[in-house]
Amino acid sequence: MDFSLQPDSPEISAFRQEVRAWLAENMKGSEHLRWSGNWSTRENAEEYKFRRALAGKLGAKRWLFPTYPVKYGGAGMSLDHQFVLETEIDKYGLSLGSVFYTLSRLVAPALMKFGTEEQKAEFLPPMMGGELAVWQVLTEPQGGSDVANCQTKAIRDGDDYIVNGQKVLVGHHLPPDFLWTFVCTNPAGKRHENLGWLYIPATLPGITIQHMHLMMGIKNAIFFDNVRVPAKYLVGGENNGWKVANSYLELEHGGGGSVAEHPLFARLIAHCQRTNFDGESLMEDQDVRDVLAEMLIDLDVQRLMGLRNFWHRYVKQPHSYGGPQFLFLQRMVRLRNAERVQKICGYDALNPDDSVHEVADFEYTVRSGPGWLHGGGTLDTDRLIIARRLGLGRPSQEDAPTTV
Amino acid sequence: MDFSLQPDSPEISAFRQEVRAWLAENMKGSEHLRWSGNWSTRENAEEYKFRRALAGKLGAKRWLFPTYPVKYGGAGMSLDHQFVLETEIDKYGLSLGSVFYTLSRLVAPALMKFGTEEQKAEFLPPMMGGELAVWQVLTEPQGGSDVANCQTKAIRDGDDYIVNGQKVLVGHHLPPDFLWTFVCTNPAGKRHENLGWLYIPATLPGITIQHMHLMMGIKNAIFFDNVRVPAKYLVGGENNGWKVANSYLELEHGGGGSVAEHPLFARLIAHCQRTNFDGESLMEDQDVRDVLAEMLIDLDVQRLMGLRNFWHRYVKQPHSYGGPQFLFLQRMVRLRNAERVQKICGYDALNPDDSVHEVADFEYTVRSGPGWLHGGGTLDTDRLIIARRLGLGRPSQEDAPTTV
Amino acid sequence: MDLKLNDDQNMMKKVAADFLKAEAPSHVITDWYQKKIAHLPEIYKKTAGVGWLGMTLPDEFGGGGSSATDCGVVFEELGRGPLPGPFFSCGVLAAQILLDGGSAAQQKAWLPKICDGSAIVIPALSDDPIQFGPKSVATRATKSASGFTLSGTKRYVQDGDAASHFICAARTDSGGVILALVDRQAPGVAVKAVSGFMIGAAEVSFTNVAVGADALIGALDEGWPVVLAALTKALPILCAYQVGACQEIFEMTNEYTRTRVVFGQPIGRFQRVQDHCVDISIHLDGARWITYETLWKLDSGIAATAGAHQSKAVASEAYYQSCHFAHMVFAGAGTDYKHPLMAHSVLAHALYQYLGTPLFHKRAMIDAMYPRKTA
Amino acid sequence: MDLKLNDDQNMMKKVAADFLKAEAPSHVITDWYQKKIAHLPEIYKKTAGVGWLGMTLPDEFGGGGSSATDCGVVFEELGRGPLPGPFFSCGVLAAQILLDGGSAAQQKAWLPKICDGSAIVIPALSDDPIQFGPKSVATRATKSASGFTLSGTKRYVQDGDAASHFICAARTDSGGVILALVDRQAPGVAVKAVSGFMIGAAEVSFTNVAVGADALIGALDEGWPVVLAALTKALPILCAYQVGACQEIFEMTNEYTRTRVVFGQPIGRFQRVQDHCVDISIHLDGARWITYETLWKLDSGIAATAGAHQSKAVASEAYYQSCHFAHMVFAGAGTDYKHPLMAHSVLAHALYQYLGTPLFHKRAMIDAMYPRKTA
Repeated sequence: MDFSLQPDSPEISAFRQEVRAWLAENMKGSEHLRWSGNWSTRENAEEYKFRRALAGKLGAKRWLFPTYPVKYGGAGMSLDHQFVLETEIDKYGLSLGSVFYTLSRLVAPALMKFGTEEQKAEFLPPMMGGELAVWQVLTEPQGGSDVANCQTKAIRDGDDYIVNGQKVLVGHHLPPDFLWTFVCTNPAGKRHENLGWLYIPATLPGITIQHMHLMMGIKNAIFFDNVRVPAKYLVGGENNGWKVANSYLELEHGGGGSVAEHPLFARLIAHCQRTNFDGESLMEDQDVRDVLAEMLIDLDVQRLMGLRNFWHRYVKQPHSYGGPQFLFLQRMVRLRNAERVQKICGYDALNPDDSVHEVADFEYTVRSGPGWLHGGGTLDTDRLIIARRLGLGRPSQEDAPTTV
Repeated sequence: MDFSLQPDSPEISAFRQEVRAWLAENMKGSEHLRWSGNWSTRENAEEYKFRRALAGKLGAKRWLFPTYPVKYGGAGMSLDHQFVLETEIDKYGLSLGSVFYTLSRLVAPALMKFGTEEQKAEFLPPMMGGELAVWQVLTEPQGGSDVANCQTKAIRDGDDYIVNGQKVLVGHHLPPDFLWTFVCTNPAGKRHENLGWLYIPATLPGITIQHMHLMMGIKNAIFFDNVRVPAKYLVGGENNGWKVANSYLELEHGGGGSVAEHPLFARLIAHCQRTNFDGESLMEDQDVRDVLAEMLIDLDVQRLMGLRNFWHRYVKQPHSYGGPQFLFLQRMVRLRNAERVQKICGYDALNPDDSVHEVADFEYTVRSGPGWLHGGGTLDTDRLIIARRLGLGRPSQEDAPTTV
Repeated sequence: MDLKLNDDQNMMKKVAADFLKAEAPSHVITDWYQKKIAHLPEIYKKTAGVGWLGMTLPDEFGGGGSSATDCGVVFEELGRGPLPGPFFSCGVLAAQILLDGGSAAQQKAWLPKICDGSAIVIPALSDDPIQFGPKSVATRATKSASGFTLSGTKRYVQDGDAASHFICAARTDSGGVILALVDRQAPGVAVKAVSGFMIGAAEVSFTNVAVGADALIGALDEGWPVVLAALTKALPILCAYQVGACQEIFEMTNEYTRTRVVFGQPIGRFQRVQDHCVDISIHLDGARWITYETLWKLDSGIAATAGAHQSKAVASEAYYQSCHFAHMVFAGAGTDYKHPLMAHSVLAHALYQYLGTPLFHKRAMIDAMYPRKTA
Repeated sequence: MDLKLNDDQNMMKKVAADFLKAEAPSHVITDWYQKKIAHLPEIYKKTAGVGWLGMTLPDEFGGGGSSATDCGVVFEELGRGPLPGPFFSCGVLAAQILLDGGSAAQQKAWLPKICDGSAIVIPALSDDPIQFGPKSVATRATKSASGFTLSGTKRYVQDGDAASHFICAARTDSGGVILALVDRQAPGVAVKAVSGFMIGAAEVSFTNVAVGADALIGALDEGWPVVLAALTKALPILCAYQVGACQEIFEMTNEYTRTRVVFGQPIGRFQRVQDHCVDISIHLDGARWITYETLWKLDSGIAATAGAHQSKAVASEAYYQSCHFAHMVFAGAGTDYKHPLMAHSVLAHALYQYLGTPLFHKRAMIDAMYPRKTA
């Protein structure tokens, strides 16, 4: 086995130097924005602007989707190059996914697999160039975890679909360019055979976006009121949305894997080293050390499961239950870490004021513990999927869909 | 509210003095047998003999079933008298139930409610006199938690039932006088309407009892091979067994309540006070104190839930979900305490040798944590019943059966 | 033994429930919490009228002379709201500190004002954001000609912004702790709102604040034992408030399992959803019975120090965890600040810290029962 | 990055699986555990033939020169049994102690014997039943004319009864710890079986046992650092054994959810049963990947002390908890000593203690990463 994330062929070493220098240059002056617990931790314009700009610069270098074909905006590079990019940007607490403020990371692969040549040519270059903010728009108020029970209707009318319905709990504090969504294209059709995927310009008439103020920050409700979407934006063909979803959602559900180190632990160590109580550094306190030990174990297990899934994805042998297992663990670890941060920092853990300690993200960690118990499913649906993949109580095991 | 277990009318005070003196006299020389984690902790003849003899003596004084009618072997006393007896005997780590080595404590109430006058007259006096060891014989290898799926057949043949089948996981290391069991009296009948309760003399021809060596100690498999049981021993009438079960099992399933203090905590404190590591008593060790604090909280919650259920039972207002909630909690607390005892005592917690420390029961505590995760159901069926009693996902809540 | 409420208590419970229904129904409270409104002066005044401020104080001071259990019954209902305001911090804890440690003159001057709501006295004890206890008292009390000069910052004072006066814990030059009654309007006192994932806390700073010798509650350098004694009597009432909150969460969650339909059936038919509710039930009932047994001990003259610490550990943990389990059931909908669960979720995080975390109180419980040789 | 086993490792894995199938199938192992048979001399000898004793030792001593990962792969298969015997305690840990701390003469004398199974050297380190570590070394080593006289009792020595020799940790008059190689047949050495809810432990007492100066492994009073160094290399292999055990439990539990029918359907259709399996999966995979990453670090010359402690904490906890979750699924049937789960359940309790509990290793992990200023 080899857990090393640093391939060391001369060519790759040179590329790593190049990436490292480029990042150092382009991160200059924005070090304080290195990491947030999530896109929307801070909800300030400065961070948004910085990240979108960085995505654009990375995209211009074709480094956002390095292994994708050149003609679509990728660089046609090897998996080793992607490792380099992921691991180097991870040092800034970012990832190729999280610089975006968009879900292109999930959308582009699905377009690659299911899009027509025309769709690819139109959508992929600006997306891989980091120019677009795309939101995934999935959850409906009635459906909740049951995404197949989609009530947003898209009825064919000439060259358009007329879309009506509502989605909730999506996006963040600043508006998107495109929406990527599940619609019911055949209300009379059978479950799982009546759905379509649509790629919808966010500026079309009839779309209203309203902020929702949530525990984790701002998200949105989106209303579609007779929105005319060109039929050519249907991805994967008529009534084929569930198939698109299947390979696509596995990515969101943990199957994509990750090479990231979670920055929370290092930040907390730094905090404990510089904070005293009763004349002694918190790092010398046995209670604090015990909490840190538990946290480190959880984060290491999470890191390794992410790494495992990443590896399985890229050798094209999807891990059967690895995706939902990672997601389930991640939710539980986030919840436990929320409590741990409060145990270590006390009231300060509830306070996002930067002047208290440099780490605004601690407060985000506390509220995102319970806040992110759902999102792309719940603890309960994660376990439902794991059970199917393990074939518990069933004669056979369900395969993980091949991710895109 | 009044949580006091000591009623203090002059009559009751005098009775308490009498009980206290009687117990002091009759426990003399057997103090080392005061408490075991369970009937079968020690599995030695001395303890068995002592407990059976004590049950006989208590029975002779009509103190085993103090509130029951005199004609059946009770004393016709008040609930206050029963409190006195329960609380005084609890000081020896025993209870009116656990001195028995029998399940008469569950059987007698059911006989009182469902038995014919003839059955009561025959069975109750020796049972309330503490003379009989009665086993509950419920679980079948195939049915497991699904007790209604009873495969042991009892087919009417003249004045007898002919019983064939097998029960498992019952009793203890020394044989019973009677078996109290669920049988299928109408194999063609509908589920829940095809069952009967039988009271079976254990010495009838065709009954074979085989030891099973389990984590928690010795239990048994019982085989019925064309056993002829007089039909007059059917309790509750033809095909009425599920109704008997319903009110009866609530008692086993926590609804009976308890006034007991769990002796484990006090024993563990004593152990920590007399045990040193690195020159200091374990009681001075912060880790040990933290574990003890968690244990105390769990045991206090368990005690209070038992007290609540006891009170609800005796005021004849059964707590809707209290029985299975207590049982579920008890199983989880037992599991956590098993781990806690090992954390405090280390390897010694795995060692039942009396010479190591006086507390043979610690080792029993460790193995009964996982060992007693089932018995009268499982964690999973406990929660199933709680959910029904709470009416989760249902238009109405199921009542707890009135206990007997 | 009798584990039910008596008729009077059932009446008090109903009065409180009706009060909330009329003055502070759930959607209104939800809105207050979203707007971080932690004190409603008008409602606070009205509760004085119903006799909920200083409920356990003797008649002579304008109190209700109620038992701890009576008071717990009322606070349980308030917790269902959860009604925000300094009901506990002033009406129970500060009142108790003054009753236990105040001079006759102080009692006569302040307790009636607490009872009629004209003074809101708020304890400002710990300076440190992490730990509760005498070690975290860092505000200095320097001896002056007429008394003491106080300097320091209490980073998180629950209900600090509602205060008209503070009971400030401060450390003297000899290392002891004093309690001083300080007028919020006194020169050098500053109160700053604290934002974040909590409610009701404010930063209270004392900059060379002069207090007279008559401002001292309790003997010189013997302030902390006064706090401890008051906590034993007060904490179980705060716990009853948290029990009520858990009860409310339990009921709203159970109800949701009946009405919310996903995958074609009410979600309460799914075992996983059921188990979240079961977990709440255990936290709720554990907190309930530990709390009420402690209240009974207080009313019966039985030693209750360990029980009070135990109650706080169990009830704060129960509240915190019950919110988590409820979030598992409500999922996205429950994270919206428009949802009634959010008020609880935010408050539970603050009360987890308030007057000591569960770990602090577990240790205090064991220490009360089995004092350490080496202390 | 490459997270699969290589061809050689797959082969080793198959050889080990076949060995177990032939020599120690599950029902036979179950029977051994019920009878408390913790060492099978014939099987032990056979494993020497396959090269599993001293697998990681250099060729020159008769070892296999295998990587830590190779050795882990084999031990994972043994753990599936769980095959009893001093494979780890002697073949890995004692071998490593001698390799790290032994003189050239000692290595030459003992390592080949460990590899061919003719000597079974068992570390006897802690005296205390609770804690592991240098503080729990209480056996005295009194200076004698020719070396030392050892006196004391090691209450729980894993695989103690299988030993031909012991590596005894003892405390000298200066307070340091020495390691001494002691013949089991030496006058004053007594081995007593220990019964109870565990397997493989024996009480080993030393009553005025004379050892020569040449019996010392490592420098005078510098014995414990030798143990620590050896643990870093050895523990991950014990962890791999526990990972195999968890894997076996996971598979047998999953299979049972398919074949066991209650309430008219396979129990695996019940969400509660599914969740017990999910919980096992997390413990298993956590232990697996932490362990294999640490093995990879050892093979790659990357500092692995913290990782070794972390592995032991995680793998022992995983084994212990996986048994609990499996018991929730198997219920009554799984508590019968005739059921294969029981061997695991008993062993997991013993390994939880062996060479330090999870808490001990969590602290050692953090201490290795962030040394305390005050130590």
